[in-house]
Amino acid sequence: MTARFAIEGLNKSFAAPVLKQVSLQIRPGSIHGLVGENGAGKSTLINIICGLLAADSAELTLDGKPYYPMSRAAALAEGLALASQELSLIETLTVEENILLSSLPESAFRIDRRKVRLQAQELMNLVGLKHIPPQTPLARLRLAEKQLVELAKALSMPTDRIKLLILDEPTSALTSAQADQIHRIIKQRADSGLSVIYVSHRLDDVLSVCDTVSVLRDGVIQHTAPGSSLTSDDLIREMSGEELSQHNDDEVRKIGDVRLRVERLSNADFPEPISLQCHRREIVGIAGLAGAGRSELLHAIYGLGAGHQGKVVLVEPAGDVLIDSASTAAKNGIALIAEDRKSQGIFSGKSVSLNSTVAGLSKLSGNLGAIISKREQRACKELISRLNIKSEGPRQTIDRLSGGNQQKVLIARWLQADSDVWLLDEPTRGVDVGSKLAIHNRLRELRDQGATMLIVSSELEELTALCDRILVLSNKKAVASYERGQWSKEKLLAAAFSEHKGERALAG
Amino acid sequence: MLSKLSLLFEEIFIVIALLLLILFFGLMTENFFTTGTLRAILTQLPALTVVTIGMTLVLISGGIDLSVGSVVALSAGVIGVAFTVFGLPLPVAGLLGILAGGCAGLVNGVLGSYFRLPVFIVTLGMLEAARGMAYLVTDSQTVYIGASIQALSLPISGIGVSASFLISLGLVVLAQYVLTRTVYGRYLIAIGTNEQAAKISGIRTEPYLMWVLVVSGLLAGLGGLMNAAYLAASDPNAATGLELSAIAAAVIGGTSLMGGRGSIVGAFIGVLIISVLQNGLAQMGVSEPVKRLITGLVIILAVLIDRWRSRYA
Amino acid sequence: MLSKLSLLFEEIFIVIALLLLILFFGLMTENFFTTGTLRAILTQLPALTVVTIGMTLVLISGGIDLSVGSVVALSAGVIGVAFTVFGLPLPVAGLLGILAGGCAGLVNGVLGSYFRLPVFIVTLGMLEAARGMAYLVTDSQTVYIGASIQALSLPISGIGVSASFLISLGLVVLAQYVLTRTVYGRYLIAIGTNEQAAKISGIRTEPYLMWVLVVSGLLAGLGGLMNAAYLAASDPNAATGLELSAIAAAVIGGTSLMGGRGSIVGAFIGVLIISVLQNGLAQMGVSEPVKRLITGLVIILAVLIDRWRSRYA
Amino acid sequence: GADDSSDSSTLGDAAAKPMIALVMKSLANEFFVNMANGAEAHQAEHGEQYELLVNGIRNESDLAQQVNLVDQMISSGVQAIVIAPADSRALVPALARAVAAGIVVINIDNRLEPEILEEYNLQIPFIGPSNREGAKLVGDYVLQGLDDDSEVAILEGISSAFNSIQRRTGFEEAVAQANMQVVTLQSGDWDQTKAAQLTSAILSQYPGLDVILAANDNMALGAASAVALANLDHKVTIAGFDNISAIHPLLEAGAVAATVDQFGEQLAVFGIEYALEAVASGTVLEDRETPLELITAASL
Ligand SMILES: Nc1ncnc2c1ncn2[C@@H]1O[C@H](COP(=O)(O)OP(=O)(O)OP(=O)(O)O)[C@@H](O)[C@H]1O
Ligand SMILES: Nc1ncnc2c1ncn2[C@@H]1O[C@H](COP(=O)(O)OP(=O)(O)OP(=O)(O)O)[C@@H](O)[C@H]1O
Ligand SMILES: [Mg+2]
Ligand SMILES: [Mg+2]
Repeated sequence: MTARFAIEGLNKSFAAPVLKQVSLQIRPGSIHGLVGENGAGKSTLINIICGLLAADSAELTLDGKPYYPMSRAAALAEGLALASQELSLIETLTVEENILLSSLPESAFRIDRRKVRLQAQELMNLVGLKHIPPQTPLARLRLAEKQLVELAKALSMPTDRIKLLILDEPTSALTSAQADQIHRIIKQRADSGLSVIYVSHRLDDVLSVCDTVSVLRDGVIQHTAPGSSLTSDDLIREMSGEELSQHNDDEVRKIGDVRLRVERLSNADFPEPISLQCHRREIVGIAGLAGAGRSELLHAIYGLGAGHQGKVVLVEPAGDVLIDSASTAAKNGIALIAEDRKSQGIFSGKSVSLNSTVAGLSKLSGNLGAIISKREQRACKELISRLNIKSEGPRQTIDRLSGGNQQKVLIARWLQADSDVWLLDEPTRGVDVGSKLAIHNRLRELRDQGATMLIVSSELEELTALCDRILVLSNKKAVASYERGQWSKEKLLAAAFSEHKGERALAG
Repeated sequence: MLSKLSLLFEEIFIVIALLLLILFFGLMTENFFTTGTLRAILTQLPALTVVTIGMTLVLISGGIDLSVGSVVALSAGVIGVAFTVFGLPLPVAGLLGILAGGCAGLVNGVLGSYFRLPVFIVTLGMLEAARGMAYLVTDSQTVYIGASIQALSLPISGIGVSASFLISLGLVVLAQYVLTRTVYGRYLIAIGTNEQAAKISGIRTEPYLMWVLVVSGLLAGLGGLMNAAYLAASDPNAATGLELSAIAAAVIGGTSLMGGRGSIVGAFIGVLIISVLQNGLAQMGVSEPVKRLITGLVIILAVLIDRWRSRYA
Repeated sequence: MLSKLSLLFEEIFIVIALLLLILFFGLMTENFFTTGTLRAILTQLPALTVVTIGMTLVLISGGIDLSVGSVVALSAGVIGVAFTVFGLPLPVAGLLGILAGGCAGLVNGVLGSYFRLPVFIVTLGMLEAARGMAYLVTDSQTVYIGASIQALSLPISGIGVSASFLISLGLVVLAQYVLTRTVYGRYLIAIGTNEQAAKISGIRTEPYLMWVLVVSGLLAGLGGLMNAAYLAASDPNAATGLELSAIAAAVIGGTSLMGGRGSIVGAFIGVLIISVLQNGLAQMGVSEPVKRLITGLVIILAVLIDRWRSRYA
Repeated sequence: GADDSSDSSTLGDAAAKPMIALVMKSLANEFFVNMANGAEAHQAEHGEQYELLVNGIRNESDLAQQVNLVDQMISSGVQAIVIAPADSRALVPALARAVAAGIVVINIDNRLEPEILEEYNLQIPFIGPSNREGAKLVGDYVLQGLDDDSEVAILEGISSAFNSIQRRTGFEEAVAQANMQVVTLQSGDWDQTKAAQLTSAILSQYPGLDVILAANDNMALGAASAVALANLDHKVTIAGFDNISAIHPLLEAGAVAATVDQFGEQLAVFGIEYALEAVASGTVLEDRETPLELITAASL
């Protein structure tokens, strides 16, 4: 069978080579998985295919004809649909406009609003966004919803024009139920002849969805094989070149004294007051469906936003400290890693060094706030090696790091600030399996040194692997709390659904 | 229906600001509520209006155009000289003036879009260069054109408003339509909000970023024609500082300087606020220092009122 | 060591632009390479330099300060009146002027930071209001202060440069140090790059955004003192349009209008370019139109040359 | 304000007490401020005879704004407009509208171009000094007794402004008559700082410069400060124009040699008195030239 799309001998270097002699064949109707560690070059490869970057050398063929896209617009015209890792959405436009942006239906010089609504609504129903009015401004959506909009956007191209659908980590912010729905759609499309490239760090998903999987390591294709012949251990071995063992601490551990007290905290979005206590050497997980209010709870605890009632108290040996703003929180050793890395995390265009030290600068400065650059350099280098951040060094701009490595920089930022209360919102979103385990181990280490943690994650496995206790939020209410050993996946899910009447679309 | 109501609501606070201002002057001066005042405001509006339309579009695309004032003068100068020195018929002279504005816009656009120079600086350079050219073509003298060109500025009998005013109103409607109802408008907003995301969505951003500056140049050229029609002369010093008035009008009307957000109708209301303010202050006859103080306060108050919009809408 | 070299490299293209400009004027005029020229440039630099320092800091924080020109005039007016009408000693009068600038900056800062109004508009309002106040305090008249204040502008014997110049140079070094080597500077850069991320990193953004405008106001106040010292008089019409020169100098020197990026040393080189340009054109004695054209071209060329930096550095 | 409006709510009252509009150039400029002050003082004394509305433009070169002002004055129903036009041509059509509306128009300070007045078939009396003669007067005074090979620089105002052209011409006539050379002529935009910067540059290009003729006192002040800072070994003679108060200390100290007074305060008053007469009599009056006086240290 001839390939729908083929790459032969593709090379690309930035400062250093990123892709080396990459060759790939994608058959019609095949879902081709692409996995690899953070920074392996997956997104770079995809950007080249989509006309966003130029390769140094390559032979690309689409349906047997040479294909060299000069721009994204040219690639689009050839039928290459993309759901980008870094979301290509426009905050000031509505959901429907975003979905159909590349091909807004027109009649007589104007946008045909009725058609837009019909087409968008259909796609939104498909991806599980039925509950959102199509005219909602995109800025009002949560990250997970945005990711679904990005998917709907990629699927908006008419079936007769679309030749290749490329999905770069399309489910990284979704719950597993949402992800399953997406996978069903993709399989359906593939059955009717569409070719798909699917990039993800969720290896089980890759194995269950893809018929062929390629592993990229350091810019080289290590291995291409049918999905059914592989296990996730095989993939991990190929990706990292070594064995990894997931370790689940099953025993119930002894936790320390109370460290953080949340007392009847509520705000406008959060009418039901929530109370909560976290201890030293404890990891508390927060589970819930998309939109359950998990991110908002973390933000409220951290003192962000306005109109809060109730209080958040940090228990210190010297006396309680009231947390009423983000800066008091940070000053007293609380860390927040927000969910949306791009808009709330990184300082784009700035060095890894600035990004990793900005929260802990006082430790690097002497009198009158003067920064001692030797200390700064040393601290940054240490962080890079401690977290195994793949970069050219402290002076590289953070935008040029792969997504997963940017996430590590954010963790480094708070490590450097010596935080001991950690509020983590999807801390391993877009992080490869190896790094994820490394981050988990890092978090356990911190916990053993006495840190307190609150972790929001859409992956129940991540919570069950790490947490001592899991709190379940449902529709902005705390509905249940389970200690290690008491929980089961069924119980957690049932609790998560308990307050969401009639919103089953979210679960699929 | 609902979307139209909410659109009205978006502008409501700024309309309230305008009404308050009118009320204030009505109380403070004797002859504010006369047709004379209305007429004075209507004849002076068009030039600022068309320039502000261009400015608003540029701001929405994420840029800025500091050169509009000088381009108005250049265009007026070209028209004056083409008519009086070269003896070309007025319509041809007018077209040449508009085209001169378009050329200035083209240079801005090419440098800002394809050469990727910061638009602020490119148009700042053009602010100087176009003014220099305006002096050159007019030999630094006011060129008297004559009553014939004033036809554009004089009320058309039966309608009661001038051709200039009708044209500028038509352009407001057209630009608002293009912005809200056509693909070009949506793309402009998309590019202004997040150029990278727009690129990933397959929009070729360069042509849009170039064209929006060309359009601003053309509209400034038209502004020059209207200015010349108003004065019956072309003044090489005309419209100094006009860029700040146009930006103020746009921002008062809800346009964001960060790009991606804006409304032509809002900007037009901003123009009305500025005109009413100028007229009212002149009729009150307060001293220059007080005029300055009040103008500053009103500008700040207008955005303060507008702030409520984002809070309650 | 390496980091210092690369810092130099960052500015190298803009230094080349400056040298080319000097070379050009050296070839075009007879007496450009004389101590007289150097002296002329050095006496007129300080006011623009201190104002540009403030502007650069504000731009780095993601804001803009359009009021600096009017604030310079206000401060000069306060100094002139305090000295001549109220008979206060010059140091006290000078301090009052600087404080007047600080107050204007405080109003800008509070409205822009705590009330979250767009800084562009707030400072545009202040541009009008401060000019109005400058007219009020001076009664719209030029106030002659006398030779005593010129001491600040006269070369100190033995050193050969004026106190004004030394102060402005010292402030360049200080501001560059604060920006690159202290926590405050780092925070300013962080806030200008991504305010939301800065907040989450535990930085209180409001005080920084307020203070940077206060500093800009104080520096504009100092600029007023220097302007008065230069003229031996305070002119309520002084420094009209200075904001654009200051922004141009900052941007030529590599500061981004989008916030988060900038260099004080670069901005100072920008100031040098503007001063050399003005002085050279005056020495050539070309006509006003040609002056404008050349100024526009040089501004655009300077950023064009600077563009190579991002390509090759 | 509230009382006034109830007072003049009937047309009869308003007609009994005419409203006169004084339309100026920049009210931020001392010369025009004085003019306005003179007018206001006059009105305060003769409050029973007329009401006064004073307006100026922000920026001396902003013609459109002044045209606007004229239109606004027409709409506020004034009986007479006394105007110092920012441009001698461009204001004519607007003033024609005023005349057509039955308003008496008096031209002060800057003469409207007769050709264009004719085209509009208008007769607008002009009251004011001759800027050209004033410039010649001060030029003659400062150049007398200097060597023939003296180098002269002229700082003009905004090059397209009528006054600036007139004064420049007067200066040039004086220089030609004294058989000297204008080495450079540049525009300082009426601005003090700009004039100082220009002067510094001119002095380094022409270190032997002897005379600076500045088209207004602000620029003369700027030139004087630049000369003081330039550390020269010879004297530079400076002339100004307008006789603003800040120039007096410099005249006394000899840093500025002379300036010209055009009696700006009375200029507007003359205009207003003419206007009142014309409103009362309904006839159009003749032009009239007002006096000029050379001011030197001796005459202070
Ligand atoms: N514009 C750029 N300039 C320099 N280096 C870059 C640039 N873009 C990417 N890189 C580098 O190329 C490598 C591959 O990055 P890429 O984004 O393709 O990784 P990825 O496989 O998608 O990782 P992730 O799973 O984290 O998304 C990384 O080391 C990254 O630092
Ligand atoms: N209606 C809304 N309009 C605007 N922003 C919203 C809205 N709802 C939620 N958000 C924002 O979206 C973010 C996430 O919301 P929330 O906490 O409800 O979701 P979550 O439980 O964390 O689920 P997810 O897994 O989707 O993040 C928060 O920062 C919140 O402020
Ligand atoms: Mg990637
Ligand atoms: Mg969340």
